[in-house]
Amino acid sequence: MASLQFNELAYTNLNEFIYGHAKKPVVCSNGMVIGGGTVYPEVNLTLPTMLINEETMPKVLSQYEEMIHGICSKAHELLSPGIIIEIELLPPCTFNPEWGVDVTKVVKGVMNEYYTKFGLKSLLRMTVVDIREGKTLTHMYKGEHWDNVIKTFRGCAEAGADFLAIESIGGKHLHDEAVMNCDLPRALFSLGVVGCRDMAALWDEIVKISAETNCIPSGDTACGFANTSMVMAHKNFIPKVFAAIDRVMCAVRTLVAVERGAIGPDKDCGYEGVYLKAITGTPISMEGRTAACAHSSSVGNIAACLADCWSNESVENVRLLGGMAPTVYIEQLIYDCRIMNVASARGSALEMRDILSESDRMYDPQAYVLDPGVVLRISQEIVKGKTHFERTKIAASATIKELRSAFQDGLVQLDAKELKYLDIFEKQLKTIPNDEAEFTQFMIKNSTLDKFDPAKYDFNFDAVAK
Amino acid sequence: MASLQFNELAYTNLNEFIYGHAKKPVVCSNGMVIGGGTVYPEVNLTLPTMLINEETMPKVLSQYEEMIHGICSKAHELLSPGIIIEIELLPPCTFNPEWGVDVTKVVKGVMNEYYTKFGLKSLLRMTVVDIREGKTLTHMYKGEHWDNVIKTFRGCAEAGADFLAIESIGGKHLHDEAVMNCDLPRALFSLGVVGCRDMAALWDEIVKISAETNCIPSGDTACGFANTSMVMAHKNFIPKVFAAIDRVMCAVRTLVAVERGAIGPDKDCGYEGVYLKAITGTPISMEGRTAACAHSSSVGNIAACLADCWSNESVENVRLLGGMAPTVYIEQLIYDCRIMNVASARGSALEMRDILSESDRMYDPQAYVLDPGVVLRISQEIVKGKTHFERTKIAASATIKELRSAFQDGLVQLDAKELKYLDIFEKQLKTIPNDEAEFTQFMIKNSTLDKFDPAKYDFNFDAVAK
Amino acid sequence: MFDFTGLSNAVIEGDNDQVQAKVKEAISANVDPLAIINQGLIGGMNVVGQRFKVNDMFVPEVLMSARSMNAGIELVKPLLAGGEMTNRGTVIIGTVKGDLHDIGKSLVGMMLECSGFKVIDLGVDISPEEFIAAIKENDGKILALSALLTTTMLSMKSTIEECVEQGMRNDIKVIIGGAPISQEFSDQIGADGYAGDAAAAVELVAKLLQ
Amino acid sequence: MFDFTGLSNAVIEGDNDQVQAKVKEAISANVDPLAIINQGLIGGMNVVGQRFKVNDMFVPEVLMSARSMNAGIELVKPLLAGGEMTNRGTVIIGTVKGDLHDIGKSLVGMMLECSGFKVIDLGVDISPEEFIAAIKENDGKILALSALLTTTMLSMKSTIEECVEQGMRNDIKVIIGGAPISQEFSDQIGADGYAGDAAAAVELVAKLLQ
Ligand SMILES: [Zn+2]
Ligand SMILES: [Zn+2]
Ligand SMILES: [Zn+2]
Repeated sequence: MASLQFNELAYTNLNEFIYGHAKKPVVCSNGMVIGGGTVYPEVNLTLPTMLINEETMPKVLSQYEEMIHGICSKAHELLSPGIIIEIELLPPCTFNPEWGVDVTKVVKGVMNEYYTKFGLKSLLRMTVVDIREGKTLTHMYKGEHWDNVIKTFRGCAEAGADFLAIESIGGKHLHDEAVMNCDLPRALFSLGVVGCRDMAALWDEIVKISAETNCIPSGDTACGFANTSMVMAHKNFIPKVFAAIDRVMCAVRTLVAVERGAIGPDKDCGYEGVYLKAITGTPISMEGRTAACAHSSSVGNIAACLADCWSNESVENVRLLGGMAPTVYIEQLIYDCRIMNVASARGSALEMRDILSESDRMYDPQAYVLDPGVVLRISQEIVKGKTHFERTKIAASATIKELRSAFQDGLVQLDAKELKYLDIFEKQLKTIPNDEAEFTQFMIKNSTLDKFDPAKYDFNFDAVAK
Repeated sequence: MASLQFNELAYTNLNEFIYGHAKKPVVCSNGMVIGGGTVYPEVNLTLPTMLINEETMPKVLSQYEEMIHGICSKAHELLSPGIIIEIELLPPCTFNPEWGVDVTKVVKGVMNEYYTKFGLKSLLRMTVVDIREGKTLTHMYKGEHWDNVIKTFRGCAEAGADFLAIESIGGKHLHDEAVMNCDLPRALFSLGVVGCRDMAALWDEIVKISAETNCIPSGDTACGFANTSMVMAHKNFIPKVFAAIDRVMCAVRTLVAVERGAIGPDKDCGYEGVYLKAITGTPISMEGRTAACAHSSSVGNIAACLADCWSNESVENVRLLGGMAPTVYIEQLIYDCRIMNVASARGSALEMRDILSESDRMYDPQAYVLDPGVVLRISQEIVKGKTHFERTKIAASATIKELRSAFQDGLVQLDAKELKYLDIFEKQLKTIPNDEAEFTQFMIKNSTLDKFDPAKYDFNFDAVAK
Repeated sequence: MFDFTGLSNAVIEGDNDQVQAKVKEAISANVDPLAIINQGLIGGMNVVGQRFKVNDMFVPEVLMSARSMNAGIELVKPLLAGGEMTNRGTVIIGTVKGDLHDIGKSLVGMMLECSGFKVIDLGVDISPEEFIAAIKENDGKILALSALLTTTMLSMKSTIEECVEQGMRNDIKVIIGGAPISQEFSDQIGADGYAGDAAAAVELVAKLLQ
Repeated sequence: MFDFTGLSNAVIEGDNDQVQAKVKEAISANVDPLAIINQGLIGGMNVVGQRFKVNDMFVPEVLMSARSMNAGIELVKPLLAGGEMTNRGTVIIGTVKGDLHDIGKSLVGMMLECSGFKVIDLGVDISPEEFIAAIKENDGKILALSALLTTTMLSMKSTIEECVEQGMRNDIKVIIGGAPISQEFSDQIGADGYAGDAAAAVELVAKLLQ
């Protein structure tokens, strides 16, 4: 399938690069426009402690029904101009596509009910879990795992999903190893070579299904990649600068979805979405302080600077004093969005954006690389690369350069250990040859089959060599 | 004891009436200044499902310890300039003052540990539960109930509490009846006559204990009063305008704490605190969107306009994906405060305040009466009253007038049923005589002893008649 | 046949005087006393219950209607033979030991009364023994327990256990509610059901008494 | 007496070449092979574990140290009589059935190895039967189960139940961890303990094996 080329940025003016507005807004059939000026809440929810199997499926479905009722009822009460609901399917609901379809039907049914009765506008993002790993995987693009992923996408789309999304994992095992060892070249191989190729194959299929089912191919996130680094850095297991560099490198991989036809909104947990927005103009979902229910964060406010949807990442259906947790979180998201949207209406959106950025930027390199100005500068470098490999490498070097000068200018705090690792990563980058084929050959030789088996990826070495 | 008189407002300039700044900041011994320019997070927490008794007390204490560890550790990690922790004691910990003292010791112990090890500044607000009700109550100011309340205050203060607070309930049963029947005169009697007298007696004692223990008498809230109305209105059980009027009437009662010597910060769940701040310059804690864990709200953002501390109201120690709920909520509060404080640092505090107000003001009369401009206007009327009775009556009539003109100007949405009740309440107010003694006599005659027993309050009818 | 519309409407309006006038009119017209109550008074009250449920009436209005209905019933009562008045079943309701929260529980009681159940409201801070005594004394069919604190909800469990010990667990259905309560907790402690609000409580009681 | 400081420091530095040089030096000096391992190599690794625990070292540094330690051990091994090498006990670790999360579990394994335990890491998506087989095969003393999904944590329960059925529950201590796991859940399913992070897991294992 044809691939779009993004060789210049969608934004040239920092003052246009802001939450709620995307250069290529996504216009939905119910009138909601993502990136058209309004930030919408996107609530994410999951099951409480319970098993999913044939027997428990009725209970599973009634859990989803209860959660969506609570959410829609609160959104109506608080006069939300519209909401997005994301369901990240759990593994059994992708291994058994019909279960994923049943979940979609139940969820969409309640959403439709609230639209009909109360006029509440809502959109459903179905995120299929990428089950292409584990002991029984035989191949990434054929066999049971692939077939179930594809069947689930099609089934969810036919059952009423508005957006299709995934957190794809091609090359993830290489990346896990890279994170544990802070091995930037290996991360680059995982993301810029293996991951980007996998994204192309996968997203061609998702875009095709979307076209056939009148659904919107929304986007991917590097959840299994940069978010692993983020969590590890948050626990002080690895340097924060690794996580920051890794985040920007992931942008090139996540961007492939759009190159193959995805149009957004990009998924919440992909903080690298800000780069996607800068380069392609695609609207994005982001998560920050109000996702503390799912994970602690060093980017609680700065993550909102460029958000077109604002999400809580994930919350279980447990009872809090104020009600069930998903209902509690849609309320918080709605109020968060009101602040941003009212600021826009008053002409203070830029000031609000800058407040959100200044809130966090200084304290963590992972926050610093989400600053809108920084995003535009680094993006400008990334698009100079001609291949995904080149772009990912540039992403890493440009981020290192940016962090170094930010530290010198007193714009970001980095302790001695972090600075030492900036040097280490710079040296690591220098060992990477300019020739992708040469690099690939080296990396494959130095990887075990359980981390990366080229055969399972139809990894055509000649194609790389070209 | 002497009573302070507040016959004019602490604020004459709307531009000075803003979050983080109070005319009479509270300077604490650890260097934190409440109302001195910085909004601090105030986290509130409670036990998960468990019994409190002699046997379970070790478990109870270890629950508190775990919660405070989680909170302090997160606050340190996120570089909070300081935090406030509020413990609302549960009934058994006031019925058994030594248990309340043990809780205080454990909590303060962990707070001290984080100050010593990491320099984390924190302040402890101990809120004693007002147990003066129930079948066994013999008298409001003597006997077992009163003695336990007083012992608990003293014990907590001696065990290290920085602030003493209470949500006192004198006259509450009258008010419950008033809410159920939307009976404004009865609410006025409960708040402006019985409640204010009870506050004076109770707060004289709390102020005395504070002076003797070098503790800060912080404040009271009308939680059992206006928050009952708020919850009832939120469920559409009573008109929202009742809850709005009731809220402003409660201000006169809550203010009595300051008249008797409390200096703040006033407690979070007393939204009427904004009137207290207007009239006395006392700093206040407020709760809004990030208290959705405890209750849904129509004032999620506007509640922050004038907040000097920002609270989550209450959250149980249950596990969410991102960690224990109290830890999750301190994170959210810290990020909320960063937004407000960074806006201040950038000179955008007023714009931020106005965004927060505009976010909610229009949609609910309860939100409208929290708008800073509205607060100053109504407060200006309230202070014209010479007695608590008069002031409470003025609070009601000024609020009705304000809501009516706001509706006419298109500044607040009120449906036909709400408007009808504005008329009803106006008529109810007109039936109230100007003479407090006459009014009191009438109300007592029309109340049953289970709702209000003058003897238990030492309610001296002659004193009223004077 | 007597037209009860006017009487029902007076109940819906909560117009005490009008209700009494219409009841007297019906009595003068020799209308069956039970019909006055069931079709006229309770008929009106059923509408009130429905309208409250869909947020079309406020609590004070419901209370006024209930008061006017009761005033009407008082006028008819002397004409009834003993024991002729029936209800849909007796509900014993109260807030459990250690908990002083009143209003939520009262609202549930009010709604149950509107729906034709007999309600014995024991108040707040009620021990298992007090609940048991009230069930016995009033031939209660439903025990409705309220709790608003995470630290008192376990008193619901003790109350249910007391029912078991007294050998009366099979004779009574136990329902629970309050802010910290969930269906899961209800299952855990072996209650017969959980209701999230007053309207749901009425439905639950009706279902359990079928 | 041989001075092990240089060797230990080389392990702490994760300097492979230096470790091998120092080990060879010690061997040439006829130092007791077990002392080279315990005092020199494992001694260094213990410092690494402590420093990691207080956030003074990163994971990649710990892994480098572990690799250099192992390289040193390989040099010494031929000098040891069979069975002479001991460890503090064997831990069987894995992510439970249906769950593919790998890294958290690997980190716990890494920290346990640093602390002198033998670790058998079965990987992810491990069935109760596979866990049981591994315990038997390796004489496991601790079974460490990981889960990151609310919908797979109940597999921990099935695994414990399988241990009971196989009559081996008393021979093994079961510890659990992962984002949705709490002490309460651990108590519920009858595990022997819960650890919130890798360092806590090491302490827990040490305590349970005392
Ligand atoms: Zn994700
Ligand atoms: Zn998500
Ligand atoms: Zn309160």
